[in-house]
Amino acid sequence: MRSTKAQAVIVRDGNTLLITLTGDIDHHSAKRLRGEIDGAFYLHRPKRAVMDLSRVEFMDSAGLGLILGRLSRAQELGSKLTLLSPSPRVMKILDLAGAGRLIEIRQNNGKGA
Amino acid sequence: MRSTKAQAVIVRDGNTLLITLTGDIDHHSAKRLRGEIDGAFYLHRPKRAVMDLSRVEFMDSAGLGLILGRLSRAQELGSKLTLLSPSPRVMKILDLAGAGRLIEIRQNNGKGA
Amino acid sequence: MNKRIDANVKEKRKSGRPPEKLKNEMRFELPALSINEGIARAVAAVFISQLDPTYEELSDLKCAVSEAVTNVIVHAYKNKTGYIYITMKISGERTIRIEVRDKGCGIEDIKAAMQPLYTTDPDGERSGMGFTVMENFTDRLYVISHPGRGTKVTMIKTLSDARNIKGGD
Amino acid sequence: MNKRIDANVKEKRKSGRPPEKLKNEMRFELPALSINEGIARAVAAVFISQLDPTYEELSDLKCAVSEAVTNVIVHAYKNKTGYIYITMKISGERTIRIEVRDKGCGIEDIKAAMQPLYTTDPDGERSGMGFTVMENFTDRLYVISHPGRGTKVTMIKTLSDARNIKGGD
Ligand SMILES: Nc1ncnc2c1ncn2[C@@H]1O[C@H](COP(=O)(O)OP(=O)(O)O)[C@@H](O)[C@H]1O
Ligand SMILES: Nc1ncnc2c1ncn2[C@@H]1O[C@H](COP(=O)(O)OP(=O)(O)O)[C@@H](O)[C@H]1O
Repeated sequence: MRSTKAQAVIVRDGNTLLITLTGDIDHHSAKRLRGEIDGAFYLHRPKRAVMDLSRVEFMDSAGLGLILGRLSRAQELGSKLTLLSPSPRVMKILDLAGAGRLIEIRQNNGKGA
Repeated sequence: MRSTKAQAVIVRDGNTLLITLTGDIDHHSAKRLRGEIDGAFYLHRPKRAVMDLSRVEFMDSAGLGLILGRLSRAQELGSKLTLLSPSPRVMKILDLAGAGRLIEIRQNNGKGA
Repeated sequence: MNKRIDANVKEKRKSGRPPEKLKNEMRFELPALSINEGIARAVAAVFISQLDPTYEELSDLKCAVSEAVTNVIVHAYKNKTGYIYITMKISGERTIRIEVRDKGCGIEDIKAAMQPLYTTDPDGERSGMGFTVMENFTDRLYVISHPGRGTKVTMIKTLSDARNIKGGD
Repeated sequence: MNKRIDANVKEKRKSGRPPEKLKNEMRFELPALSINEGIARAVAAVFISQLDPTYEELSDLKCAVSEAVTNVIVHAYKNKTGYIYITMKISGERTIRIEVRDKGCGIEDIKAAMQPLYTTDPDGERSGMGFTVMENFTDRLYVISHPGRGTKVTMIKTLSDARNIKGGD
């Protein structure tokens, strides 16, 4: 039951930034992840950004704040942000804020992103 | 980090009683395990009893009390009690009480008990 | 839960072992540091696990606790130091009551604060969804606050009976 | 740990991220029920885990906490009800101090009580090895007791630096 350290693994592939979030996303970890992700946005100014949520183990409303904050950042830089494969737990939080109307959410069924 | 429910799985094989302990052995669980094991001792009055400790996940001095108490019970009924494959953690507790001088301890190296 | 339902539950359990009525409780306190968000919800999970909750129930409660605790860290004490006080109590058959208290700045307008998307911290990227999560992930939510003296958030949830009927103890 | 060793530790860490000095603490209390033996050591494990202990260190501390808590449940309150009060504090670089208190019957002769195999409960199958485990599994053990008013057991352990040098944060 120990909380798992959150990480953002960020890979650029051509015009796309792939951001894989892992571990527990809460206010404590979001502070750090925000800086890491925004750094990559400013450095690469990607056309598209995909945030893979399939490996998030815990997320509360601070994760929502992190995602919506990155959506603003992406829009500011003219990038299109897509969320990939949120678990049912993460989806429950996204749904509470109606995030599906603000941001594209795709499920990856093993056929590549 | 949740504590795992302790269990005693007791099997009679001819003159031998095989007692496999699993989970967390503390004062809380030892109370119950004691009754279950003694019940089998009185029922079967085995010549030999083997207590397999390889699957014990946690044990404190209450487990020592449980083991030494069963040693008395075995001696009372003329049974020979052997301990099988304690983990290094369990061995550390057994060593503190010098249990190796009171009771036979065998490591099972996969060649059968 | 009314008497009738309670009686039903007891009926169903007759087949298995008699239910040990759990009347446990736990109190704990931690400094209002963000590292303690993860610690507080892990401790809550340890305590709640004695009721053998479903994965969904445990996850919901961990998340609700995380929201209440984070609010204390983010909003209650601002630049001062202070503590988070948490009490968890089991009552009835399978009801858990969780209180998260602070001695911080308090909330001026609780009704406004509980509105979805309402936040007093737009720069910090708070989503304003904390109370909405707590409300949706528990059966009942009460908020009492005295400006300048602190806030108490109480969450109550009755767990389903599924595991017990399936028959562990 | 003297100054010289502290300086060494800081040297080694320069290669990685600067160490955040952890000054965390936690207080909790539980009723003296035997189901809370497992809960108390799991909660202790959650708190201690922030220091990234080795498996051996964590297991030793869980066991020491289990002994102290069980003693409160078995010996302190006899047939009365009462609470177990636990405080955990991190200080210095990696030192953890754990206090387990009760308001129970107290210990008349602490020196005798701490002898290996000494127990006042021969029928209950206590091994008399509780204090011996606490002593062997921690760096320091202090016992203060006032007959009729209660007992306080303090355990202190400094964790090795291995994990930090290997370089997580
Ligand atoms: N413990 C508290 N102490 C003081 N103010 C609080 C506390 N909890 C919540 N609030 C206030 O209520 C508002 C709404 O809280 P919440 O719904 O959790 O959203 P968020 O935390 O994202 O702002 C906060 O922005 C804050 O002004
Ligand atoms: N918290 C306590 N309150 C009262 N008596 C205690 C407490 N802890 C220990 N004791 C006394 O000290 C004795 C030795 O304790 P310990 O070494 O843990 O062995 P055991 O618990 O197996 O008896 C106990 O038998 C009991 O008489």
